[in-house]
Order: sequence, then structure tokens, then C-alpha cells
Amino acid sequence: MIFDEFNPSEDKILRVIDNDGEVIRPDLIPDLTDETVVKAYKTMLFERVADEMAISYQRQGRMFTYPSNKGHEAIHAAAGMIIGPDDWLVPAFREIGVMLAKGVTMKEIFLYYNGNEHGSNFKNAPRVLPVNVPIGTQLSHAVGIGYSIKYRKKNDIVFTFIGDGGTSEGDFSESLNFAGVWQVPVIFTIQNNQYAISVPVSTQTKSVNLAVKSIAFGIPGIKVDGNDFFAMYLAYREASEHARTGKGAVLIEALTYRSGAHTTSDDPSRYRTKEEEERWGLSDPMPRLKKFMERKGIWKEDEDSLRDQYKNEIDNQFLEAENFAPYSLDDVFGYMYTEMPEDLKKQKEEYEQFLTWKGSRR
Amino acid sequence: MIFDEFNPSEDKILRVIDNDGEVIRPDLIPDLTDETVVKAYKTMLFERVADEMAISYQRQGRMFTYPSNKGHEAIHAAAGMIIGPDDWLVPAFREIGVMLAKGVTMKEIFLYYNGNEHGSNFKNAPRVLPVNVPIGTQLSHAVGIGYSIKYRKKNDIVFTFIGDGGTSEGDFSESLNFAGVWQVPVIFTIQNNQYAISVPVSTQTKSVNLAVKSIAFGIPGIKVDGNDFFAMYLAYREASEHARTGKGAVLIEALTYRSGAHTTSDDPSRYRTKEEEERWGLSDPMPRLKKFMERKGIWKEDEDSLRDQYKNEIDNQFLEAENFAPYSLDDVFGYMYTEMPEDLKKQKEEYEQFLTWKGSRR
Amino acid sequence: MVQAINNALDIKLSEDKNIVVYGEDVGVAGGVFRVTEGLQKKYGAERVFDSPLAESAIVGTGLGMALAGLRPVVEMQFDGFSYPAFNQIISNVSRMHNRSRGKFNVPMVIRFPYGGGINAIEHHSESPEALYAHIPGLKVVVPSTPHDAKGLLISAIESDDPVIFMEPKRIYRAIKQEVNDEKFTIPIGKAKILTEGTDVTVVAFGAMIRECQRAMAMAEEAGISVELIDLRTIYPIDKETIKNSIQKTGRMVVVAEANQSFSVGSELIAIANEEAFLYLEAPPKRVMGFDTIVPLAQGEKYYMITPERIFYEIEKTINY
Amino acid sequence: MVQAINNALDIKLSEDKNIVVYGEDVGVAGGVFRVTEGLQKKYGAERVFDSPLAESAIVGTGLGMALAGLRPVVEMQFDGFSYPAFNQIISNVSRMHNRSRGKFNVPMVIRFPYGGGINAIEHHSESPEALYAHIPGLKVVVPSTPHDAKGLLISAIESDDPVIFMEPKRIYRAIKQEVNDEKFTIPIGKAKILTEGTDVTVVAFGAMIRECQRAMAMAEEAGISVELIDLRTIYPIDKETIKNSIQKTGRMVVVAEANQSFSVGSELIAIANEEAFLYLEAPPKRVMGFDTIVPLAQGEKYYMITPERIFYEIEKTINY
Ligand SMILES: Cc1ncc(C[n+]2csc(CCOP(=O)(O)OP(=O)(O)O)c2C)c(N)n1
Ligand SMILES: Cc1ncc(C[n+]2csc(CCOP(=O)(O)OP(=O)(O)O)c2C)c(N)n1
Ligand SMILES: [Mg+2]
Ligand SMILES: [Mg+2]
Repeated sequence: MIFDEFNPSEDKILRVIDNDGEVIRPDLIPDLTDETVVKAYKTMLFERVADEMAISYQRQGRMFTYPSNKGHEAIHAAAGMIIGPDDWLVPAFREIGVMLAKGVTMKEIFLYYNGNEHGSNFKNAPRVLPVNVPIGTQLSHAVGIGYSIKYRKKNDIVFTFIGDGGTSEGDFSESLNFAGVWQVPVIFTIQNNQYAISVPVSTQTKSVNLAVKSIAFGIPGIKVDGNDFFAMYLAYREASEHARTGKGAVLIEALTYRSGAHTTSDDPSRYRTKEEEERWGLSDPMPRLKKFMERKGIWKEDEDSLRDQYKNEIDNQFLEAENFAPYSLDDVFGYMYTEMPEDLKKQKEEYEQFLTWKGSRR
Repeated sequence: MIFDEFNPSEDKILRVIDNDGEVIRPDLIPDLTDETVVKAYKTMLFERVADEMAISYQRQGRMFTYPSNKGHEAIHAAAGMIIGPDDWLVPAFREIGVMLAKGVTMKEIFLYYNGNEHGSNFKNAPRVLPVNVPIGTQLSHAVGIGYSIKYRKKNDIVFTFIGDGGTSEGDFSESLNFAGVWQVPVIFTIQNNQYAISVPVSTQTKSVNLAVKSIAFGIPGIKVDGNDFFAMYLAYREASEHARTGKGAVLIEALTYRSGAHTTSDDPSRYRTKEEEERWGLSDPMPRLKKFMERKGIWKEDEDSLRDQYKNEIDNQFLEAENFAPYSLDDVFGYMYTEMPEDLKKQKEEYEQFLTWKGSRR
Repeated sequence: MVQAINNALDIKLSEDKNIVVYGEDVGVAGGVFRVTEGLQKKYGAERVFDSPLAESAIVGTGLGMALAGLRPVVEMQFDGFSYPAFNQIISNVSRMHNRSRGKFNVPMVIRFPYGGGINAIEHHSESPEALYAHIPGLKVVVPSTPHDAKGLLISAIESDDPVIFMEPKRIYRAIKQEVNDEKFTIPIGKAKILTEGTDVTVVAFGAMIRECQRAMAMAEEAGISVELIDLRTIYPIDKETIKNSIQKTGRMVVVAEANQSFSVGSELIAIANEEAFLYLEAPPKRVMGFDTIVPLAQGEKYYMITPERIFYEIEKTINY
Repeated sequence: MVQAINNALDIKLSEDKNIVVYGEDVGVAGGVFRVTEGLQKKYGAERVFDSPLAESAIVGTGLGMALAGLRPVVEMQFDGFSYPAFNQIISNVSRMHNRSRGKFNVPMVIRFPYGGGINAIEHHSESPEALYAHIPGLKVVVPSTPHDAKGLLISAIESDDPVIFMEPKRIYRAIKQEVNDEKFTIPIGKAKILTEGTDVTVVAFGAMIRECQRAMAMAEEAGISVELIDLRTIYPIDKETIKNSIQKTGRMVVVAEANQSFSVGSELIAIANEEAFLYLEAPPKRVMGFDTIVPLAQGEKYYMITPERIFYEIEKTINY
């Protein structure tokens, strides 16, 4: 198992191609068809374009705060290829690519960041949970879902995600510990993008890396170059085999870089240097995979026209989100309980009465 | 450093004498004077006698629920010998021996378990925190104290304790992680007494041991035979040197057995076997150290008369606790704030008025 | 009451394979109060089991199970140890239905013993109902008798919304009552008028009902007719029953152990004002815990509410 | 207001070596709202710093520091992220003084931005003052202007008891006010009458003060004389000021963003009854958040309380 070779205690990292797209571990390159590789690149491209557009909608004042996914595409594409239709996805909030792979639509994602809860009711993705904002709390949900899978003797698995900063939260440890004890089919991914907003990972922990934290919970862990699509694919394939065959949970640290700002409200120049950004830019997962394909001569598409096509598609999705039914008072009250309590009915009625008021004494 | 030799990843355990008191690692036996060893045994004996008496007071209906410390004496005696007058103690609730070493009195301990908060105001032990009941929450207090020591450039250190069960709480991980990042002088001890009430440590975690969790926080960890006084002494001596010289925190897993019930309200026969208890009985820290001393011919005291002497002393302490000033209404209201808010004054007055009432209409 | 709760769990476990019961010491040992005794033996360790010691994960995994179609009933060992799970409860359990626009239900029960009067150490005597009732998206239920505990717990387990189920530990074994062995339910959200009366409405719940009944005996002697209402559910609170009663009696006394400020008592006074202002003949009164930490055992004689104190305040309200 | 808070921290940091300021992103970046901007540069990374991302440990270590003689001022990044620290706050911070019989003081401030109206995603618009005010042993303070923020924060830092300091993020930059650069304090536990009036008492705090003032303009036009009270401190609550005002006006309207049930509004109605029952001419009214989760941005237009709605309820109370 790849987890044995790349022992996080020794701070090894699983990497298959280098920044120039050259294969450095030919023995480990997954046997994917050329089409599959090209397709993976295209899903990454789609995610990147979507990300750029989201930021631009936000700048245009057509959307609220949005957290960029730029730089995380290889992780998402690889997970998206391994996650099955009956598998569960328990996201944090920076996994758009995986959500899309599970059937979530950009329309829904836009709707959410447009400030409408309907964007979290993924119509074509029954086994995807809404974005989870309170850092770290999603992991135990994944473990509980894992328990239910095991309880029912199914072989579905659960993918769940957290950031490097999130590993400091008690919920991270509690969840991985439960996963170890219960031996549930959950793949935990730490997207180590070097920052929690402005705080570098060196301020989060003194452990040699994040994957090594798996030792505290008795589950396999591995540190992977998260900007290397093939490495991520391989890690997920092995992790999924492990989890699907009843061997329990695994922890993957995917080393990447948050190329953009934390969110559209953030300004990274306050806490990191241009040089650092440029240095990490060299390992950007997209040119890297592109170079691999070019070397192999399997890239024959015109990226610009692909981009245009995606932009079009995404813009249509955005317009659908923009034209979604206006937010109603029912949207405020209607989903608090499976049946609305009397009290809420009354609060709603009173408010409706107020809405009909014209300001009598004025 | 001893922490390097006994690497918890390999599940090694630091042990110096065996169950028969025979020295198995002569190179590691600390160079303590005979008197010091005898004194250590006596403090252990005192703790054990105090524990027996506490249980008996409880049985007599003269005290409320009490958690036995039986079996943990070697850990406490060793810590008690290393902890200095200016060092801090942040206990959980099963460290009576260490509290005594820091100047807490049995009277105070009895007063506390007699249901009076004054038992937590340790008059001769300014740097001892009250017993901490919400599992795991004490560790971050220790880290904060450690920070203040570092901030003031002192070389005091902090001793803090937790149980095996407590390692599952998020607060455990958060605290050790902070301690790693802040590099504070804190010695964390896990008293792994095999059970959290009825739950065995195998249900708490799948990590190979508890000391290995230190890896997740980048601090040294070691698994020690907690029933071996010399091993514990050695571990604490090295840990204290480490912490006192600015090298930061360490984690010690002290392997022991909760020989008694969880508390006087508990009945261990519901969840563990007599055989298991007997098996662990063989490594009881007290006969073990006694055998060592007898082999060496340094034990010349009469244990029975020592016991009688301690009993006397302890009973006097208990009587003092029993005769403590009766609980007053001021004790309920008087310590909520540094100054009593109007509101509380009024609640107190109203209650005093009620106390003067004789039931007018009856 | 312990037996009635055990029986409710037993009935539901046998009826519905989706129900799992877990928490600290609930499996092998059957709970520190023996509430889950025998259930692991009967239903196996996959359905009734001990978890690691971590309340946040107990609740968080429970939420996950609920989202995946199970119906977990998790235990917090004591009131004061529900707080490590507070974030999961307020940030996720109470919100997932709304957050997902009803895509996900959260059929989950979080049970714990609550309240003082058992000579316990700190954190074992808390009455946090106001904290949970203030959180939108939860239901909060407190039984006062074995019969109610059974019927309400079965309803809680059958609820598709998350329920905080607080068990008055002080009367876990103090109240003896024959409880029907069959399955029955008691609706959540409805208070019960335990005794009709005309002079003053006394609203209470949980362990305080018994104290109120003792106070009522004194009141009766004094010629005061008390209408005693057992709230049963703290949220959704049954305003209708309270309103009708106050409109009849014109007076209200609320009895609860919790710290009085920003409490269920405050809310009941607000309700009395909103629903029955013109009927009020005396200021509604809280007979509640001081705004202090529940003292250790020796101080409980002051803190815990006695029938005498309830009667004293009833009388004062009557004589206002 | 951001500047006033920064200035308060600056003054105290320069005055007292025992003060340390930390939390998520408060150091290098100066806070997500720039409240701590420049302080790390000025006072060094030992006194103003970024911690790992773990609220429970931030508060727990703060408590430890306070016990050892420091005076920590810790930040929770948002209201909704104070909950992971809830257990530390309710179980230890609020209790250590009482638990140790006054041996240990807890001079510690837990600050966080609170409230809605900024188009934020979930968990960033919470008003948890009732949760914290219900916890005995804490003080809970909410300023409504830059001037008050400064004076109250300095008092909070100088308090030997733990203080929850909630900053109305909605008006962090919305209210411009010249604030004296010198050190000054404003007492905790005292409300302020912002405008005297005779017809109705309006009690509010934080960001709602501004909305109330706008409503008052409407009320004035309608010939209604409003007495506006800024609570400033939620606990210990200033009953005296409230009592005197209600005894004068006979009417009360409470305005707050939080979920209305089991809230500060409930408590104020209880106080009105306990302190001024015979003076009440209309039922005291809560104009507060619905008992729902604060909706995402699109729904805030319904949830957030407007001057119109306040005026509407004032008028209804007057016409009762
Ligand atoms: C419990 C909690 N505390 C604080 C926040 C505010 N916050 C949002 S994202 C973030 C940083 C997260 O960093 P990381 O886990 O590395 O994930 P990334 O944003 O880099 O993907 C913080 C502090 C939060 N959402 N939840
Ligand atoms: C947060 C919290 N949850 C539950 C409890 C109840 N409780 C008291 S002791 C205990 C077991 C502790 O086990 P361990 O940490 O191994 O310590 P030990 O009792 O064995 O010394 C539990 C569950 C508690 N005190 N605090
Ligand atoms: Mg990150
Ligand atoms: Mg233990």
C-alpha cells in the first residue's frame, strides 16, 4: 500500500510528476486512458473558470463574499473521479470541484453565495451535505454517516475535507479518533493550502506535517503533493480501496497553495509576499498537468475556446441563480422544523401584518 | 534523552524495576539516597491510607462521592518530588498525592468532597488550581500558565494531568497543539489507568498507545510504567529539565491501573473481571517499591505503626474539615464576582427575608 | 423514572432498526444511572454502545447518522457535560434542516440528566433548559413523572426534528409510579394542567413539579386554589394553556431550578404579559435558582427550591 | 468604532505589561475587521499574536494566563465562532473565582463582533447575548457608539471579573464620531438614557440604538415622546434605570436583533413586571428577531429590524 511507502513520520511526500509535468515516479503513474487525463484537466479548467467568474460577479456587486478555490483543482478533480454516485461528500467550503463531480450545479453554488439557502439544497446530489462553515465540525458528521454505512453493511464511502487551520480544532481530533475506533469508511482530506486566512501553517502546529497526525488516531496517513493530479488520484484510489473493503478511515494531507485571497473580502498582501506566491505558482496544478499532456502529445484542445464554452455555461448558471424565485418570508420561517410550530406561525403573521401597515399616524 | 530511547512509535515502555522490585535497567536507576526512596514510599503510603479513609468516611455517610486514587501513588510521588515550590499544578481530579506534595492539605480535600467550595481554596498552595471536573478542559489552563511563565522569562514549569479517557476530548488535542506551537514549559501526564469509568482504553482510541499522540503536536512523548516509581521519577526528571530549559512541553503516558472503583458511586464488577484486577494487582506500585527496598535492605520501618500514625493525622484533618464553619448564605453569593452586583445582593436579601418567615397564613 | 426511560428505549429499539443508542458508559455498564441497563445485551453492541469520551463528536456523529437515515439517541452523561457539544448543537444539529432547505431531516434525540439536589460535585447539577430553548431549530422536553418520561421520550424519538430531552435526575428513582408496559406517546409542545385551580397559576416542570405539589398542599390548607401546569415541553412552549390559565387566575408563579435571569421564567413572564396583560392582578413571579453557580452539596439547602419557599411566594402573590 | 476599540487596546497595552491580545488573525493581519491593526508592530508578537485556530483553547489558555496574573484580551473571530469556546466559558471562565473561593481572579476579556445586517454567510450574524448573560459569573457588555466602545472596553480590561465584550460589527465603520484620544472609562453595569421622554421607554443596545434613533424621529413627528435607554451592559443589568423610566412612561418596547424567546427581551419584560407592575399601561413589547436562524443575505431584509418596524410597535404600544 502506498501509505506504507510514504510514511508521514519520515515526512515523505507522494509525488508522481514534477512541476514541469515530467514523470518522476513512472512506477506510480496510474494507468488512466489519455481521454481520462484530458477529461480531468478539463474539469480542473472548468473549476478554475468558474472560480474566476465567481470572483468577477462578486466584484460586479452581483454576489456576496466568495472563497476562491484556485490552486485546489488537482485535489478536487482526483477526488471527483474516485467518488462514486452512492458515496457521500461532506465538504468544508473550498471543494467546489468535488461538489460539481457529485452533481451539485454552479447555479446552486452561486445561489448560496448570493445569500439564498436554496443553494444548499442540491437537487441532483442527495448525498452531498451543505457547505460547512464552523471549522472542523463537519468531520464528525462524516464519521456518523460512515457509521450508518457500516451499520447497514454497505460498501459506500465518505469523502470529507478540512483545511490546514482546521486541524487545530478539537473537532478534528475527536472525529478522527472516533473514525479510528469505529473503523468507518471515511477518507479525510486536509487541504493544506499553507494558510488559515492570514495564519501560516507553521503557527498552527509543530508536528512535522499534518498527515502524521493520523498516528494519534491509529489510522493510515499520507502526505501528497496536492498540486500533482496523478499523486492525488493514486492516493484516493488506494484510500478508497482501503475504506471500501472495511479497513476503515484514512487521512490524506494534500499539500497545495491557496493561490487566491481567503475570500473576496481578504487581501493577502497584508500577510504574504509576492515572491512566495510566485514560488508556489510554479507548482500550480494546471500548467503542470498541461505540460504532462503536452509532453505526451495528448492535449489537442484549444484552451481558449474551451474557456469560452465554460464561461458561457457558467454564466447561464449564474443567470439562473440570479433569476431564482425572490426570497420570501416563507423562506425565513418555513424550514425551521418539519412542521411549523404555532409560535413561528404567529411571528410570521404578525410580521405580515406589519408589512401591510402604511404608517397610520404619519 | 530518555525520550529518544523510548520511542512511543515503537510502543516501547520505560521500566526500571520489575513487579518483584528487581532492577531490570541498572543503568537507568536514578541516584537517589536511601532516605529519599524510603520517603517516597512513605508519601505513597500516606496517600493510600488517606484514600482508604476517604472511602470509609464516605461509607459512613460522613462524606459525599469520592474518586479513589488507589494504584496511582507512584506517579504522584514521583511528580511530587520533582515539582518545585514555584511550579504550578493543574490537576484533573485523581492526583491527591501531587496536591499534597504542593502543600494542599487533606483537610481541604475532605472539605471539598464534603461539599464545600472552601476545600478548593488551598491556603498553603497558591500555585495549585482546584480540581477540574469537565474532562480535558484543564490542559489549556496549564498552557496559558505556561505562556505567562515564558512571557515573564521565569523558569518555573507546569504539571498537568489527564486520564486515558480524557485524551479523546478535543480540548486534549487543542491544548497539546498550542503547547507545541507556543513551546511552553508544561509537563502533560496521562494517567492511563485503563478505564474511563466503565470504558476501557481500547474503546477510546486505536492509536498504538497514548504517548504516541505527542507526534501530532510535535512534542516529545514517552510511555512509562506508571507503577514503577523509579521510571516515573526518571521520566519526570528529564521532562522537567527539558521544560525548565526552554525546550517546551512533553507528554508522559503513565501506564497504571485504577485499582478501586471510579468513585464511591461506581461498581466495577459490572464491567471488569476479578482476574483482570488480580493481574494488575501484581504490579501495584507499593509492594513493588517495598520489595525493592527490602532487597536493598533499606526498609526498616514498621508499616503498621506508620499506618496508624497516618490514620491519626488524617482523621484529625477530617475532623477539622467536618468542623469547618457551617455553610452560609454568603458562601452561595459571596464569590460570584470580585464585587457583588446589586442584583445578587437583592436576591440574597429576599432569601433572607424568606428565612425569617414563619408561614403567616398557616 | 429510570425504568420508564429504559422501557421507552427498549420499545423503540425493538420497533425500529434505525435506532441506535450511544454515549459514555451507556453500553456495557448501562449508564451511570442505569438508564440503558440491559439494552446492549438485548440489541447488540452495534446498536447500543460506549463511545469515546468526547461529547462534541458524540453529537456530531449522531447528526451524521441522522442525515444518513438512522435515528440516534445519544446521551450526555450530565447536564454540565452537554456543553462540549454546544457548538455542534447550536451550529449544526439545530440548523441542518433549515440550512439544507428541508433536504435533510435531523431525527435525533440528545438526552441527559439535569438538575440539582443530589449532593453532587460541580457541573452535575445544572439546569440549562434556557440555553437550549433559546436556540431556534430545537425542541426541548422535560418530563416530571415516569409515565411522562416514557410517553415523551417515545415522541421525541419519533420526532423528525432534533430534541433535547432533559431528565430530572433528582427524581430518577424517587417517584414510584406504575407505567403501562405498552407503547404510548405524549405530544411534544403541549403542557398539562395537573390540578385545576382559580387563584393562581403555578407553572413548573421536571423535578420541581413534586415540590410544587407539596407547596400546593400548604396552599390548600391556607385556602388558596392553585392551578398547577406542567410545561412538559419548554420549546415549542404551550402559550395557549398558559394564557387560558392566567386569564382565569390573574396570577402566575413560575418555579424552576435554573438561574433566574434570562431564563424560562423570564420567558413565561413575557408570555403572561403578551397573552394576558389585562388579566394580571399581581406581577408574575419567578421562584427560581439564584443567579449563582449551583453550590456544592452543603450549599444546596439554600439553592434548591423548597415547597415552603414556593408556598411563601404563592402567598405573597396572592396578597399582592 | 473599529478605531476606538483599537485605541482602547492600544492605551491599555501601553499602560499595562500584563495585557496580551490574541486570537485568530489578530496579529500579522490585524484582525479580519482590522480592529487590532498595527498593535503587533507596536507591542511585539509576544503581546499581540495569532493563535492556532481553536476557540476552546484560545479561551482556556486565556483563563490560564489570567490565573497566573496576566490580563488577556482574546478575540473570537465572529459571534458564531464563540460557541466552540462555550464549554470553557460556562464551565471554567465564569466559575474559577467562585470555585476557588476568590483565591483566583479572572481578569479576562473575550471580545467578538456580533449581529447581522452585513450580508454574511451563516454563523456570522449571531446575537448570543442571552446565552452569555444567563451564565452566572460573567459580565456582558455591548457598546453602541465608538465612544462607548472605547470607554467600556477599557473598563472591561480593567475588570477583575471575566467580561464578554460584544461589538456591533454592523456599525464598526458606519458610525463616525470623534473620540477623545485620552484614556477614559465608562462604568460596566450602568445603562444610559440617551434621550429623555415621557410616553414610552425604548430599551436597546448595540447596533439597534441607531435604528431606534431613526424610529424616534418618526415617533417625534407622530407626537410620541420616547425615552431611549442604551443598556450598555447586559449583565449586571441596570434595573434601577429601567425601573425609573418605566415608572415614568408606563410603557416599554425592547429592541434587539436576537431570537426573541428566552432572550434579553424576556428578561426586560420580567424586570418591568417585577419593578414597575403597577405603572404598566400596556404590555411591554419585544421587537426582536424571529425565533429562526438568521437568514442568509437575501432574507435579512425580513429578519433585520428596521426603524419602521420599531416605530410601528411603539405606536401600537402607545395605542394599546
Ligand atoms: C469555528 C470557526 N472559527 C473561525 C472561523 C472563521 N474562519 C473561516 S475560514 C478560516 C480559516 C480556515 O483555514 P483553513 O482551515 O486552513 O481552511 P482554508 O480557508 O485555508 O481553506 C477561519 C478562521 C470559522 N469559520 N469557524
Ligand atoms: C466533559 C465531561 N464529560 C463527562 C464527564 C463524566 N466523567 C467523569 S470522570 C469520567 C471518566 C474519565 O476517565 P479518564 O479520563 O480515564 O480519568 P479517570 O477517571 O480514569 O481518572 C467521565 C466520563 C466529565 N466529568 N466531563
Ligand atoms: Mg488553509
Ligand atoms: Mg482512566
